[in-house]
Amino acid sequence: MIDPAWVSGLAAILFIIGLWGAFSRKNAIVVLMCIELMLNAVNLQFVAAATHWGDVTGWVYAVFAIAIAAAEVAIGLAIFLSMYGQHETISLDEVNLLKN
Amino acid sequence: MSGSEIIDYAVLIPLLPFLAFPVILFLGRLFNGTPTWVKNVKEGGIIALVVMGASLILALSVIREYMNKVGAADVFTWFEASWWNSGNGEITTKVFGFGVYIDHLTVMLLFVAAFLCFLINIFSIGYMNTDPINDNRNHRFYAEFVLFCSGMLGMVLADSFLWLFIFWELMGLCSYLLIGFYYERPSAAYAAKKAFLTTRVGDVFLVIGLVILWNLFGGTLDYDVLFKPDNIANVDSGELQLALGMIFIGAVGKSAQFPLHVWLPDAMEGPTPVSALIHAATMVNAGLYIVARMFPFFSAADMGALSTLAIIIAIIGGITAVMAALIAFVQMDLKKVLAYSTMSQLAYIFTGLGSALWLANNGYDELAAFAMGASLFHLFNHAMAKGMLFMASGSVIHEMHHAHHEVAHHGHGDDHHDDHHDDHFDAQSMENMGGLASRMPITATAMFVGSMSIIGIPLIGGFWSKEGIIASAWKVALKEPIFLLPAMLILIGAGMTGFYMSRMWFMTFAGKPKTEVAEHVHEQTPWIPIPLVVLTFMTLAAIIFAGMHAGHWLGDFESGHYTSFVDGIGYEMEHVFLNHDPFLMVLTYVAIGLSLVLGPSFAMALYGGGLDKGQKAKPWMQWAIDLSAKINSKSNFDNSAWANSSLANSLHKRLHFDDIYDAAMMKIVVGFANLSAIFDSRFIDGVIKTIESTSQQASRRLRALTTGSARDYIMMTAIGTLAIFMLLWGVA
Amino acid sequence: MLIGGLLIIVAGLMAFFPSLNDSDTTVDWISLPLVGFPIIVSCILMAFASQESRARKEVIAVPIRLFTLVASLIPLAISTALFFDWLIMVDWDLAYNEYALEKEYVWIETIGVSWHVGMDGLSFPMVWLTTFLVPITIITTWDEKDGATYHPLLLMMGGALIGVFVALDLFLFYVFWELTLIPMFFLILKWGGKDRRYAAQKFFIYTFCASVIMLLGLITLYFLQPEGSGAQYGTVTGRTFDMTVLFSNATAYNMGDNVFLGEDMQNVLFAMLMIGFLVKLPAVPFHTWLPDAHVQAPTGGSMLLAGVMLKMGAYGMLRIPIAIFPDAVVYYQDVIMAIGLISLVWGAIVCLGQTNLKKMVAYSSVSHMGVILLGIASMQPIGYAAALFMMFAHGIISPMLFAVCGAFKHHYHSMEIGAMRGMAKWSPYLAVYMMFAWMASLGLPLLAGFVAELMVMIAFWPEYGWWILLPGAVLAITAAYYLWSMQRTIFEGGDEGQPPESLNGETPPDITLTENIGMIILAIFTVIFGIFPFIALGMMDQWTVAFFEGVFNLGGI
Amino acid sequence: MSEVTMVHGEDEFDLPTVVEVFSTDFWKAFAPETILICGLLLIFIIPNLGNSKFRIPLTKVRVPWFLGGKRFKVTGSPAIPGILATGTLFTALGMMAIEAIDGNMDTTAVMSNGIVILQMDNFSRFFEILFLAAVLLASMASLDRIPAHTFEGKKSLEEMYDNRRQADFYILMLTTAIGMCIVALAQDLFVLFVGLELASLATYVLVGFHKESKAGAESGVKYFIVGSVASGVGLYGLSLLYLEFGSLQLHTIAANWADSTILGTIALGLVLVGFGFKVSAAPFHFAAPDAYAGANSPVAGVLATASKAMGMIGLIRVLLVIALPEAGADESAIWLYTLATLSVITMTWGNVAALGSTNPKRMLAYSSVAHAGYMLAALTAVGAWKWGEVEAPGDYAEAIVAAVLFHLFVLVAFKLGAFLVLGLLEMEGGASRLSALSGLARRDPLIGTAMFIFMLALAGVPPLAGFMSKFLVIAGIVSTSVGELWMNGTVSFSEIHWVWWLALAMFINSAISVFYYLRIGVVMFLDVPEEGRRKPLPYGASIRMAIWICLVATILLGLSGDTLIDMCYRAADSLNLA
Repeated sequence: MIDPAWVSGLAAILFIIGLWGAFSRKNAIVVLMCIELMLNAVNLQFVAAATHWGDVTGWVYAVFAIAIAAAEVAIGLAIFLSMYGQHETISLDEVNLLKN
Repeated sequence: MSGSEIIDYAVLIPLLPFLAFPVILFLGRLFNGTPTWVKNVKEGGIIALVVMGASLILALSVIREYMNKVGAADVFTWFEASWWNSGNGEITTKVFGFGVYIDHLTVMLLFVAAFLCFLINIFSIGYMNTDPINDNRNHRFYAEFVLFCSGMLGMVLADSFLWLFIFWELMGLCSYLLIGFYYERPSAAYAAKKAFLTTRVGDVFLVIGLVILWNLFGGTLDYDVLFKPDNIANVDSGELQLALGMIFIGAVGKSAQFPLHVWLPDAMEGPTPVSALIHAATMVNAGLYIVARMFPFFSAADMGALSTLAIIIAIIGGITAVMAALIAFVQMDLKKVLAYSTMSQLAYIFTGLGSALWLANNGYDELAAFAMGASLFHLFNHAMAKGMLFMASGSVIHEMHHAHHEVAHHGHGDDHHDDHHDDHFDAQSMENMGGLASRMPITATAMFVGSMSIIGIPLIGGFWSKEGIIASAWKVALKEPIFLLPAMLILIGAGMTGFYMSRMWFMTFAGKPKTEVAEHVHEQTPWIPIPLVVLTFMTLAAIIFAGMHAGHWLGDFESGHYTSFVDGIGYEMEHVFLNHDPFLMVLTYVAIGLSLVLGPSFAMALYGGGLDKGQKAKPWMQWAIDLSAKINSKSNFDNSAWANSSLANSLHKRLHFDDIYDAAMMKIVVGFANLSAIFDSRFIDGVIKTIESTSQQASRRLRALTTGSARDYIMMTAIGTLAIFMLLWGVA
Repeated sequence: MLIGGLLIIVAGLMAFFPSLNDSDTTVDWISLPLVGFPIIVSCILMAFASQESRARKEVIAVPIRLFTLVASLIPLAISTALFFDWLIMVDWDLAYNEYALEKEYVWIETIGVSWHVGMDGLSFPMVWLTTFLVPITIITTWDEKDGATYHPLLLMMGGALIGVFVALDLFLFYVFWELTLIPMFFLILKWGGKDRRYAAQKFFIYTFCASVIMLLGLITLYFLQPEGSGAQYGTVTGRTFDMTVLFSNATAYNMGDNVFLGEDMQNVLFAMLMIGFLVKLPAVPFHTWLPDAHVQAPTGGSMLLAGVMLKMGAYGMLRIPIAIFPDAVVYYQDVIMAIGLISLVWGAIVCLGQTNLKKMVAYSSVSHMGVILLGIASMQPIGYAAALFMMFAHGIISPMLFAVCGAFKHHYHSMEIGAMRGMAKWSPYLAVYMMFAWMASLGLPLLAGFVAELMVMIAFWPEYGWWILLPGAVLAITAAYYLWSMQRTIFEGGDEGQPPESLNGETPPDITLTENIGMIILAIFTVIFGIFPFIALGMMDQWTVAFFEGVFNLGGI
Repeated sequence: MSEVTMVHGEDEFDLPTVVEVFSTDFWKAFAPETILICGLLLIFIIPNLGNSKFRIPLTKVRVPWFLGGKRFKVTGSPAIPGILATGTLFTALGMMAIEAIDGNMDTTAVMSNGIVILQMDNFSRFFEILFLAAVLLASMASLDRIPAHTFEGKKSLEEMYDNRRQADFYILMLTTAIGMCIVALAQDLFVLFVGLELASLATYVLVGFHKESKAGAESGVKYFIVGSVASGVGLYGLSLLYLEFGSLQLHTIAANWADSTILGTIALGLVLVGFGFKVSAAPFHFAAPDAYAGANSPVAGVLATASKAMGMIGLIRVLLVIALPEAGADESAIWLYTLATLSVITMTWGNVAALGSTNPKRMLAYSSVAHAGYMLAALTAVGAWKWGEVEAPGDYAEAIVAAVLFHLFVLVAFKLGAFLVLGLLEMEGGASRLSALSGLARRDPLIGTAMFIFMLALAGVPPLAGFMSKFLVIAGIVSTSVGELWMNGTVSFSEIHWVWWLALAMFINSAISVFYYLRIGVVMFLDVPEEGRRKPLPYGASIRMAIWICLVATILLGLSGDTLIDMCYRAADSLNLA
């Protein structure tokens, strides 16, 4: 069995990649994917920790987290759609009417 | 003091005029222009006259009662305040009250003030109410006039330096109002401001002096406490000298002595009764009064501890005496000559007081008493004479106005009142007068007598006191060499007095009329001659007062009294021109010679001359006119070199004092003030404004970070996360 | 009829005399009649007026004004009755930390806040002054536009100011302290001059900034007090905002060589509290809000601002920091003196450089407020009494100064010195009032301002000696700028006078009847308190003696 | 009241009554929340009621089914969802309030498999009341703000849009409320986060609700993206906590916190970010101004009040319940400097940025950032006290927490009130320029005065609620910094704890803030209304009513906050800090 520490490390790397991607990419969809990556890191972490502790709650947490991620994707895509309807772009840099 | 004595009513003397002030003002506002008000009440003049008469009667009864003793009465408590004594840690409540205090000094000044105020009031009714320029505002004059009198009377009667100061300031206010009576004239406005401000500078020092005194004497300014020799001996005489010095600066301002003398000549912008009031009867005497009040300090303080101050007083007096006389040489304005003469004569009194104080402080009590007496007697004589002179000059000016009006009326035939302001005829300039002796006999007589009194013609008025002052000064000079300076100066001044007073009289009354107007002058205004006549007799009666040993009584009323007229005259004579000390005796005759012979002779030579054909003055003046005509024609004295010299030039400019003060005020003080105002708004307020603008700028910068791009926001979140890690890590 | 009604009210109040000074009295003469009533009435009137249309507003302005005037006369009647009570009937001989008409109600019990009001020799003159000035202000500015809200705001201002003076609870004090800002803010904002937007905000923010620092000091002080139990103490904090408790704690602790809270803490807290008060006073260099506020404020606002609001600063100083931290006062004595002298001299000098009449008068207020600081720095009962009397006298004189400025502006549409010459010709009444007010302000004897200046100088000398030349010089400078401005307005102008250009050739009018009434009342009282200063000074002296005995442990004990 | 004090002194607390999920006691205890869920379901169902019939299969019998078909006139009215939502919220709030206002609540914990999921106590009830009050006011206001049009006469596109979205809007509102309630009740950090996500997801949609406008769509996107990242970071922190402690139960973590490794600290930092976004602490606040500006005003008001309070619950739970060092430990909490720095940066940033802002909604957003800073400062002070030296450290902590709760509560009154006034202005056009407010006092004196009073309250001018709250917060900070020094008799200034300077920073900041709050007043009272805004304001009975409620609360809670302070103290007490 893989040592949970390795999994945690992977989760950490995934998380950092996700975070990095979130502010380095312009495309809203890609950013959303990065956020999903972060949430996936969370899931991985939960699962690893649950294994580490031998505690079933962690798996439950992971399932919940997946559900949250799914809801987030659904809502996010809907919001992006409406943004596209108005701004006709999904580049986050170009959507900057509101500032200062 | 028991309740029924007259002194309990003494407070009414200043109170009546004080209360009359609002009454006249209010009634005047109400009835202005109605026939009754103008004709019967003389626009308030009668009310003022009644009030002043009542005050005079009261004053006379008080004087009669208290001729030879000290009286005091508490009238009311102004306020109380508590004082913490750091020495014993106790808090005591001090009373700032008003009361009446009467001694010889009070009595003398009370008489002068009440008497002259009454006479000037009579004069004013004649002078003010017949001048069309005063239409509809005479009630203001009378209201301010009574307030002024109230100030003077109150100051004299007050029982503490505090209330002395309060009335003193009241007079300052009234002089401001009265000098600025013709408010529409810029020159009057300027003169009023100048008078108030200059005296205010002195007053500031006076207040400081009083504050020091208050602290020195453990919390009181009452004469009762201050004049107790024990109390005086207990205080630090160094600080006492400083306090008295400060008070003296106040007196310098009020009595228009060098270097705060600049306001007085300008104060002639006021109506002539005001000039008479300020420069003769009241205000300028206040300064003398307060210096005379210091006498007990000098006699009770440590021997010689206060002599520096006495010397300073005398020197200031000496300098002013000569300086004012010099400037008076070149004045052409009748009233200005009198103004400078006032300055000069007051300076004499200051020198005399300085001598008296020096003598008192150095243990020469007898001599001090005489010097004091002489000084105060001179104050009396000068007040009477100068009051008369001013009223006489007022009479001249008034009649000149009338005459000018008549001439102008005949000349143009159509116009009414307006024209006599428009053309620039100066009714006060002596260059427009001449030969009035026959046309205005009463006025000329009064002026004649007054001038003689001021010059010090033997046996008339000022002679008795003036020679006494000179003698006293020299007596000190023999003991204290530095006193030679003032003594010498006033000796020279005696001769100069003789010159400028004679010059004034001869230019005005002798010779031929210099203008057409002067030919038409004649005495016609009612009320005006009354005070002139009264005062002529008062001036001539100085010998009687001398006989009543006024000089001695004023100086030292507690010791022995001379019982007979002869004794009195003898005492005065002895000190005046029959001095035991041969040096002093010679000196006296030099002084008499200077003032009697040299001064008038020069004046006659330069300005004398006979009257028109057919005009004849009264016999007691005619001889002088004839004499002057003779001297004038005999001498070939040419003074044009003098008249055009740079000295004369600067004398015309009053020795540049006004220019220097104006420059100092406008350039330095106002300049600094303007700079300060700029500094205040640019820098002090600028700091606030900078804070404001900086924060706005910071706000702009900070909001620029909110770029509008969601990516940047995420980046900031990430950076924030990192920062939190750093901070946590730093602590852990 | 109005006057008759008032007389009846006063007479009715007189009937209560014997019970008025009784601290057990069941009648609360302060809370509702003096504080609550004006504020509530004005709120109702303004709410009422705000619902009317623009056209109707002009119509209802007259009854609202009248009503406001009557409403403002009621507190005046009460406080005057109390004044007479003090003067004639009973001697309110109060020791330190004793108050007349004291009333206490629990307000916010969790943190120990109570509605605690009472008056002593420090506050009572100011309360009377406020009740006196509000109707005067209303009368003087009778013609102000939009009177339906203007006059109620003045009334509200009065209520809030009285609240400051009667509060015996730190929290309550602060609440009223800030409440006074709001009506004044609106007075400047809506009725002010051209730069009113800037001036109103500056006024509000500047003083607010200072008072929050003061509040921090108060809160720190609150928590440094010992815990206690009792009705005044907070149920959860265990501390109290009650000033009387605070004072008695401090006094008890300060006895002997002890120092309440320790010297270091005293000095810090004292400085924090003083900042708030010094800005309000205002003292140089915190004064720059004042000229802006005054120049822009409407006449009524200026009158109350200069008349009472500035005194809040001096009142607060004497009421709180000085009473609690006597050792800090000694520690900072020279600093206070220096600030006072700087204010005095700087204010006067800047006055001399002004060309705007109102600005000059505003700076003269700065100068006069410096006198109060000198009185405090003198550490003499007479100096403190002088500070109190200065507050009182300046409270009567400065409204008159501003009333004159306001009338000048109102009738001649200009504020420049020298725009008009020979005012005495056109407008004799205004000229007389101007001269009177100016003379009173420059400290002419027998007018109210002189007494305080004299007393301060007397108290000043033993502590600071020849520095007295500076206040002396200021006396002369004050005379200089006042005389200078009079020379260029009242005097001169030749026989025809010189009306200001801003009138475009119209004949300058004299002042209106209401302005005349307002100013003459002020003038009369200036004279009354100048000739009979003991009326007010008596209680002030009593208070200072009690204060010195209680706070500084001096004198009788 | 006196009882409560006694409880502090004796340092004892009630043991919770434990109930199982869905047991009878559970329903009793959670009746208000149940009503909310029922209301939510009703909004789903009632607007869809119609005359449709259901044919029983294989028969010709048609049974009325009522769902779908032609809608009934009453139930089909577009106004129904709003009324339903408001009514539901009102009922739930009423039930809670009656329970909570006087008397100590029983503490009820919900257990499932040995895990305490939810706990009902004074603290959670207090916040529930707060959330429901905020959402209730917002939904009341929205009744007019998003007006429901009857379908008679002409139909404009906008009206169509409005009507179509009525149900959506109020469903989201209620969802937000439910999510927030879960946050308040949660005893498990993960449950707390689930609730947070529930509320957040609903608010993302609410913010972007005006998808017809560019600003609406944009604000939704930004708020969503940044919010998701923040919650992702927070969740990751939770997973690390779980890794460290093996449980996300609050009490378990709190008990083991003292032994935690560096991992715990890292996790704490990450969780701070997650909640920091919710309270809009700098530098996580960037999306907030944009979101407020794009959202419609009542929603922005909810974000600024309820949503912030939700974040605050998280912070209190994490920092004060979990990470607070034990009483008697000699050190201060490890997050002390972090939070102090954060608080000063936040309040200064918020105020300075607001100084020059010309959009009233953005200005209010920045001001809400500043208020977050104040509350963070207060929380810092709780951690600051050297717990070993005072007799009853819990009292100090409690005082500050109570002050924070008070502040959060009264924010609902005046901050939401201010947003509602802007909402009233939005009914006749935008409210995103300062000039929109110009002349408001002249157009409608009462509304103008109300707005001015809200501004004064925000600035902290007595005697309004805003002053009381700021006062209490500062008093709390000062009381911890001063502690029991008074017992020494003499105190040196250097003995006072440095958190005192946070109080000074707060004061300086609130002094700065006066500038921009006052500017609103100046604009309202001085300026001339802009073109097109000369007429009187639109009427809007319910939004006005909501504004009046806010106004009355602002004034009353300032004049006499005793009841609320008591409530806050009880709530803080039930955290059992000590």
